[in-house]
Amino acid sequence: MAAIRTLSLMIESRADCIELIGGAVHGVFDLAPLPAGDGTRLELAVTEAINNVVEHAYDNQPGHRILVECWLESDRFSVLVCDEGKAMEPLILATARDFQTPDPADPDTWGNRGRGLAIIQSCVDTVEYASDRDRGLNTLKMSKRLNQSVSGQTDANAGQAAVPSHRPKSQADRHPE
Amino acid sequence: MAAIRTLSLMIESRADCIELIGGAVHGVFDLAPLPAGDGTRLELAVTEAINNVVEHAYDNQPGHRILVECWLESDRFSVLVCDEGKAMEPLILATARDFQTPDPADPDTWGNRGRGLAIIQSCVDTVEYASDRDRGLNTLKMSKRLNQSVSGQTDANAGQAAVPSHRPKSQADRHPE
Amino acid sequence: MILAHRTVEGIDIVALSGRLVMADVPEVRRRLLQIVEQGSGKLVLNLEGVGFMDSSGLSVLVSVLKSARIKNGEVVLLGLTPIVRSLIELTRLQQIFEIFEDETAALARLR
Amino acid sequence: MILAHRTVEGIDIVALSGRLVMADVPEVRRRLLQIVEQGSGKLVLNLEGVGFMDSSGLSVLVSVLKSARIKNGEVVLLGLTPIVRSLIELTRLQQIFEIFEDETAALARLR
Ligand SMILES: Nc1ncnc2c1ncn2[C@@H]1O[C@H](COP(=O)(O)OP(=O)(O)O)[C@@H](O)[C@H]1O
Ligand SMILES: Nc1ncnc2c1ncn2[C@@H]1O[C@H](COP(=O)(O)OP(=O)(O)O)[C@@H](O)[C@H]1O
Repeated sequence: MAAIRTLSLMIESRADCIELIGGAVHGVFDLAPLPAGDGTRLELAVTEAINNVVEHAYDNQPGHRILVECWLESDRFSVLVCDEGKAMEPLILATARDFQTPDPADPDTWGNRGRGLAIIQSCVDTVEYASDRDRGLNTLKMSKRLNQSVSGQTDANAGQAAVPSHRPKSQADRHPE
Repeated sequence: MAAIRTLSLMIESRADCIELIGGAVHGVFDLAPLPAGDGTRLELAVTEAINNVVEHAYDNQPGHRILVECWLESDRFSVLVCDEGKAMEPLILATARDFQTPDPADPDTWGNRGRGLAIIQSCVDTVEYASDRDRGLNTLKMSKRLNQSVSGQTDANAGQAAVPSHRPKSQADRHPE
Repeated sequence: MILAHRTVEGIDIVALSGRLVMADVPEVRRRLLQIVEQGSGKLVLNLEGVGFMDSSGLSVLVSVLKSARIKNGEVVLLGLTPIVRSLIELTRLQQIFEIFEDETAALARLR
Repeated sequence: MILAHRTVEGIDIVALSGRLVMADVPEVRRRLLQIVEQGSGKLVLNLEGVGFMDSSGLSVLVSVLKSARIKNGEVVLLGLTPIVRSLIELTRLQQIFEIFEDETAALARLR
């Protein structure tokens, strides 16, 4: 009964920093002997989630924090992407899988947008979104089941204290809602 | 002139969490097309540094924070490992390369300890240690030169605000000095 | 992201390599649109060296196809890595892009 | 960390695979010391499957060698991956461990 293991990560809301989180999550995933493609798909899901935060939650403005937590359990790998920006409209996530099939004859259906959430949903097993208006914190939680264990192998660290959190405090000034 | 890119990471002071940082740093390093062995050597240096924090700065006690920052520049990859625990004695780092060569005839020279800092020094180009007693924060900084660029390729993100910091505030109660 | 460009019998061949993600999009889009604009509009995009791509990279492919079609050109894709192939299949973009394994076949299609 | 144990003509052969880092040390040390204690003290440690190791993993190797020597046994290493090889060379532990590429040679040494 290994304890859950948590890694917290943070970048600034800049497009050129997004891949640092993607690479880091991929690297953590690779600690476990799992099929190689799985790490890339998780990296893709996390990248799309952070692209959305940079573009939509923070309107492409640098200087804001993007916080990510990886939770490793023996049978599950979860990634939480948190922002202190504009919340996503309810229902968007629920309808994301229904995106338009492009019609070769009609370039208007080819679209440049609206693929990110569908990609996330196809790369992980569960996706949930929650917006805590009091704290001004939005969280997208993605979770992937694991076939093999990635948890620690020894009992040397049983009975830990709670994991310290560096989740941001509410910052109402950055939260237009 | 790409801006420096920063990734901040945090784990709890638990042996089973150490590899989460090692894996993450390895994954970030792998974003750049560099020789594969280099990522493993950087992972080794970071692992040894965090082992030391868990064992020596925090005396194997869980519940404390270990903060790591990766700084990516076009020609350099730096990793800072920060703790709020017991500081390392001055001079230890300076003399770390002079560890004993084991004598096959004398098991007392085989030692079980004192290899971590020497390994770190062999895996990266520069190692510096600083202890800020006012803030109760110790920092080991490791830096590796890169032959190829790992920085962002576009100018789309020039002129950023300063990277927000989640370095811990001074926590004198955790700092016995 | 590295971009290598050559021209064979009026057909532009561009090989992308590295990662094609949001931070690279403005630069890569600009350079590909310029190649389409200045050339015949017939373009082979070799993605063999693209180890990672996200949906913003897909949007570049779509922009380039649109601008090629406007001048009666065509864009075909060559050499998809597993992650790029699954991205394209998931978003059903194989409906609008022809995909080849082999440069000779891709060039024959555009001649 | 996975540990596979078999015995050939009184010589213990243990294959480690996975990562050997500080979190694994108590368990792996305990199991290896038990094998040395209960067996002949002659041990081949196959490290072919060890993709990552740190200095705490080295300390396990040294402990096991010490306990084998106490009962006039010997520990030899087999199949070092690049990172394990550079760890051992850097810390000059090849002075006290014989290293083999081949199981037959390792067994011959201990017979
Ligand atoms: N993190 C987010 N914060 C706020 N709004 C979001 C967020 N993620 C997605 N959205 C909204 O959902 C829509 C669909 O997102 P997505 O499927 O990723 O496609 P795209 O980003 O290309 O528009 C976005 O246009 C935006 O309005
Ligand atoms: N982060 C640290 N904080 C406090 N003391 C440290 C730290 N790192 C190393 N030391 C001191 O330096 C010594 C040598 O460290 P090292 O070379 O890693 O070997 P080992 O950890 O096996 O003793 C340690 O025994 C400890 O006294």
